[in-house]
Amino acid sequence: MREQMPMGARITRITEESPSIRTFTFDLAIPFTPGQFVMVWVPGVDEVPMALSAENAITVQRVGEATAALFNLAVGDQIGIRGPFGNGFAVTGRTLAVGGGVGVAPLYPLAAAGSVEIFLLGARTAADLLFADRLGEACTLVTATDDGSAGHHGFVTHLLERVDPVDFDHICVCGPEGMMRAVLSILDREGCAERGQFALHRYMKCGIGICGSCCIDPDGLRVCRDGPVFTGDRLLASELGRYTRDASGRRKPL
Amino acid sequence: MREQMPMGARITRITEESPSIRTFTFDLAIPFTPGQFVMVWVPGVDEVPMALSAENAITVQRVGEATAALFNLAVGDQIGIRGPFGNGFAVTGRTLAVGGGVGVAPLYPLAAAGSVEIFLLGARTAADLLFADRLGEACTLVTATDDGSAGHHGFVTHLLERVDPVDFDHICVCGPEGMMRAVLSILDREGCAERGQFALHRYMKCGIGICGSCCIDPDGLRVCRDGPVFTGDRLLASELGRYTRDASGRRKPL
Amino acid sequence: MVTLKPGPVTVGGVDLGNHLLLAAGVLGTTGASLARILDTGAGGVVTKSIGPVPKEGHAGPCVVTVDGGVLNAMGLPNPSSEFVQELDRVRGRPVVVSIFGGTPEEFSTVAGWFTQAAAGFELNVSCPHAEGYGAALGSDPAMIEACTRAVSRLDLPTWVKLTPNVTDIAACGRAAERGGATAIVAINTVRAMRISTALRRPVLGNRFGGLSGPAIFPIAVRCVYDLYEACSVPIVGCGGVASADNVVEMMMAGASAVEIGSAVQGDVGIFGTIAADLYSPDGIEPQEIVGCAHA
Amino acid sequence: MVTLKPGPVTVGGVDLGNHLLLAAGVLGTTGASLARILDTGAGGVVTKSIGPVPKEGHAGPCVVTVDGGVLNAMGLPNPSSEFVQELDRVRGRPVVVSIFGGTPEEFSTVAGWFTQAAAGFELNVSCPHAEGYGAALGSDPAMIEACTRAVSRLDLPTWVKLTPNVTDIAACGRAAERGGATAIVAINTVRAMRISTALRRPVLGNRFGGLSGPAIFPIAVRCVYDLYEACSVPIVGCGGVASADNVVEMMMAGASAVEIGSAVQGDVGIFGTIAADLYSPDGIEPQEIVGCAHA
Ligand SMILES: Cc1cc2nc3c(=O)[nH]c(=O)nc-3n(C[C@H](O)[C@H](O)[C@H](O)COP(=O)(O)OP(=O)(O)OC[C@H]3O[C@@H](n4cnc5c(N)ncnc54)[C@H](O)[C@@H]3O)c2cc1C
Ligand SMILES: Cc1cc2nc3c(=O)[nH]c(=O)nc-3n(C[C@H](O)[C@H](O)[C@H](O)COP(=O)(O)OP(=O)(O)OC[C@H]3O[C@@H](n4cnc5c(N)ncnc54)[C@H](O)[C@@H]3O)c2cc1C
Ligand SMILES: Cc1cc2nc3c(=O)[nH]c(=O)nc-3n(C[C@H](O)[C@H](O)[C@H](O)COP(=O)(O)O)c2cc1C
Ligand SMILES: Cc1cc2nc3c(=O)[nH]c(=O)nc-3n(C[C@H](O)[C@H](O)[C@H](O)COP(=O)(O)O)c2cc1C
Ligand code: FES
Ligand code: FES
Repeated sequence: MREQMPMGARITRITEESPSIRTFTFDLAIPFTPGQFVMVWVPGVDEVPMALSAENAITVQRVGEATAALFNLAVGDQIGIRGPFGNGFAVTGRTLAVGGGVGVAPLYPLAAAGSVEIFLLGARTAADLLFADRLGEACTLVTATDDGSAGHHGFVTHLLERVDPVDFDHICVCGPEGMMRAVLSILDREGCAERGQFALHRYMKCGIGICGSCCIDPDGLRVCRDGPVFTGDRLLASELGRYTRDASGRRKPL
Repeated sequence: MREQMPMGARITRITEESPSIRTFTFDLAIPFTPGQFVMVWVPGVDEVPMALSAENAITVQRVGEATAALFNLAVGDQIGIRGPFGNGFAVTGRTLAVGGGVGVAPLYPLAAAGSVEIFLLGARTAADLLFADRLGEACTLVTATDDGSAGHHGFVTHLLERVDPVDFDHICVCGPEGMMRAVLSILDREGCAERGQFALHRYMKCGIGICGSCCIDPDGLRVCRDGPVFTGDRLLASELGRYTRDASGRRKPL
Repeated sequence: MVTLKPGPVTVGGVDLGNHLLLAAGVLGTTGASLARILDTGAGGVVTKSIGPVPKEGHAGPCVVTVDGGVLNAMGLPNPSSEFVQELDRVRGRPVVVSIFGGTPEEFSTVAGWFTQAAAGFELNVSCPHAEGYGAALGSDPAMIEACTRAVSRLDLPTWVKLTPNVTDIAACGRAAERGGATAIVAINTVRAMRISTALRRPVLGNRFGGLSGPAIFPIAVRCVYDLYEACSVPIVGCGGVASADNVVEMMMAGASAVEIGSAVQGDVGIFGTIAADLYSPDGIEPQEIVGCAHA
Repeated sequence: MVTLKPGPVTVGGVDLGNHLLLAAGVLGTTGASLARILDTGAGGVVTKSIGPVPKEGHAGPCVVTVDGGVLNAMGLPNPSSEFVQELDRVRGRPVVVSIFGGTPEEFSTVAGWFTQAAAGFELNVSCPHAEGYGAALGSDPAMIEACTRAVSRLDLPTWVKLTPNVTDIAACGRAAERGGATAIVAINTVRAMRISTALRRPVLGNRFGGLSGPAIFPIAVRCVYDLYEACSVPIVGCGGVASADNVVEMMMAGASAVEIGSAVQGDVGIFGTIAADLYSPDGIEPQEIVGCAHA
């Protein structure tokens, strides 16, 4: 077994992306495939999974203890990084991206690499539209907000009615679980579930496929290792959008 | 650290070379440089160092417990082999070999490979001249016996007076310690000690350069790892021919 | 290499499809995951250790890979009684339920939940990093005996998993046997720690944890060998097994079956991989090699 | 990586050239070999363990390399009192003489031979594979205390080397401290065994032995960390150290110096190699990192 202790990473820049989302740039470049994630160790607090939004950055939404502790760090502070882990997106032809909330983080480097043709971007309000400026430069950007403060007034899934998913070889998706299930249903209806690539979130403790905390029903796939990106056909019968499991392994309805 | 457990080797042939020397051929081919040795495990008895006399054979003189136990084995029996260990001979140009007793074992594969021009071979009596036939085919063979029963009557070192060591790029030597010291003295006298390559014997327990049982004075060189082959210049001031150490590390005069 | 004749095997009262089981706490949190491992060639599976109340486990990092092994301090996260429903998915299959508690009574309470769902129990008296549980009990032979007795009374196969972090593991094995163990499992992880030199603090959230993987294989073989001399119930070898040859070696040391955990990290299909190497129709009778290195 | 300011250091009463010592029993059988290691950059050396009578050691195989480590059962071969003359070669240099015995009296007899030649003693109460010696004594705190006292009375620095093969190494450390130890060395090898599946028998002549090398590094770090919390004398870390970063990690766990054994297998010049990475003129004060992971 190859040693993979957390690497020490010093924060070099903190960018406020929205009121609740910040990008932490650090002094470490991690070669990665967009969609791959790292385990981020906030010393003395916890270690949590975060997609790489660049080879030297993570983009974090503040939701609880570990993310709050991250938000308390300043430039010059150190965190620990293990990874990259997981498979990442695999695209070759025409690619549509669908991102919601902080789920845009793993999709952004895909777009930045020029691999995305159209990006459907959603958020609650205009202020929460993540990476909108830079995405607009990298590809065709179509936005939606729940409150109508920017772009389409409504869910990002509605935007999917405007483009024909069947025109694309890949539909890469990351966002809130309900949104991902809704996208999957649309793809399934259009008969192209297998073109969907969904980046999932589950409770992760090891990141390397041994502890079992991130396994999804009914196939026992490990989100950290077999995923986090799965094609839609493998998720049709899955727990996605229905329930998840907490740190103890108990099921929580979504 | 790379795992190197003893390999199981089944004896496929036992050749009686002389009343006290037998070659054990086994079903395992070990890529090696002539002069390298293996640790031979006689199950239930001991593990002892033996030069490879071929990639699948050792040639053993019966001297004590482990070698006697080896002599009690039959074709089909299993031994364990670790190795090859040590450096082996390094020859490029004209090579003279000087072998005495069972010390011929590591020199034979050098000659068999066509690397030896002249081989000076010594033993107590004609019956003990090891590999004489095959050496005669591989190179120019000159023999000596202590009792005069074959070749020159006297020590193999006397034969060195007939060839001029300075004509050779390498003088590869293995045999009883007194003989090796005598050869070294001659080379030193001729001013070419550094052309001598002496395959030493010391008490060996690990074979991999960590236990220290085979270290020689005054430089603490490890015969198993830095050797067993040393050039003569590195041995001039050494314990060679003067004393050795037993299994406990106590010095024993030679 | 030796190959074995394939076929079902019964170890300590549990009927297994072959000699290879998934070790406790590795990919054993959901029924689906256990089913997956059974489907890829395991002869049996041991679940995540289940305790008297739900536990979230230690703060992260919980796992790091180190030279030749895995270091973990999960802290026994588990859904407690809710785990019963997970096992619907693997009903009737060779599932050993790993349980833990802080007292003999807690062991028996937890075991009671699973009497319908379990092919047998494995008592975790050996986790080295859960305060008040695991090895906190398992280094005291009297406590091992009491916990074992509390569960073996239920008349289901009762395996007891021991810690190597004791002066005398044979004494622990004998205690389990006295308590009615039908098999002994050896070993749990070896007490260990790593420090991040970059961050100047222990790398695990719990500071210390347990070492598993190839690094501990020689330690596990030694424990199995010692227990085989000391005990008469079957022994299940665990610790660092990663190849068919390792399985054979464990069996020669005295194991009637083996558990495999960390090796799923390199290959989640490790059970199928090993089974393909280990078994062949013209293989020898497995019983022939169990303990043969003691001859 | 952290680098340290170079310079001499005193640990447990012994003056060393740097923080790196050769571990006992590794290339320590002759004065010439000890001198060679000192010349290649070690700040001190510990000799082969010397006992009351000459011993040939166990029958071979005595050593095999395994995945991530070395397994050995040398059986404490040693020339006994004749070793005194070997030390002429290294007179005045930082040589710690490792000694063993079966009783406190034997410890004190052996130590007595070396009062002129030794910069200090290291008591081997921890070899896991020598019947009646080593760990046979070293798992009993009272015996550790008695042996330590028997040697510390001679008023030379007295280091005590502990075995990890106990339930509670901190209790052993405290016992050594009570007996007058000036430093504690942790750890000796971890009890282990391998079996040759080809030959169907334990591979070591002595059947079982001790594991060293990278495989045990996390175990050693853990022991050092525990001892640092339990004891107030300096700790010398030993077990699996193979790089400058490992040295730093051991020091952060609480070690004031480290011993290195198995790593000479890959590179006999390992001391020079590590020293070149570890020390630099603008490095920090070593004392700053000793035990810093306890903060
Ligand atoms: C593969 C993957 C990539 C992710 N990428 C990003 C990202 O780029 N940006 C981002 O902001 N968030 C990302 N997340 C989610 C992020 O891990 C959680 O928001 C974070 O762990 C919350 O930690 P906390 O202590 O602040 O929250 P807590 O108060 O501990 O919990 C709040 C919620 O966060 C989730 N969570 C907590 N701990 C974990 C954990 N160890 N593993 C998974 N989920 C957890 C749970 O749903 C929990 O209910 C990703 C998650 C996964 C699995
Ligand atoms: C590098 C090397 C290559 C060798 N090659 C050959 C060879 O090709 N053929 C051959 O017949 N002999 C060879 N020997 C010598 C051989 O190892 C000994 O003859 C053998 O170990 C004797 O073992 P025993 O138990 O029969 O004798 P014992 O009764 O144990 O001892 C007799 C003498 O053999 C020597 N010896 C014993 N054990 C060892 C040991 N572990 N290491 C080194 N010497 C030992 C000692 O000098 C001892 O006094 C070689 C030795 C070395 C170091
Ligand atoms: C991530 C992880 C979690 C573990 N959880 C448990 C557990 O809950 N109960 C238990 O008895 N052992 C647990 N163990 C120990 C394993 O079951 C096993 O004894 C140990 O890992 C040695 O086997 P291996 O080297 O094959 O992994 C765990 C091990 C790991 C690596
Ligand atoms: C071949 C060998 C011989 C050893 N002999 C001794 C010994 O005589 N006395 C002792 O206290 N420790 C002895 N040890 C243990 C080492 O000193 C050290 O504690 C152990 O090897 C761990 O360190 P390492 O991983 O750096 O090798 C020996 C170890 C090896 C590998
Ligand atoms: S987080 Fe442990 S298996 Fe996925
Ligand atoms: S035999 Fe051990 S160092 Fe040479």
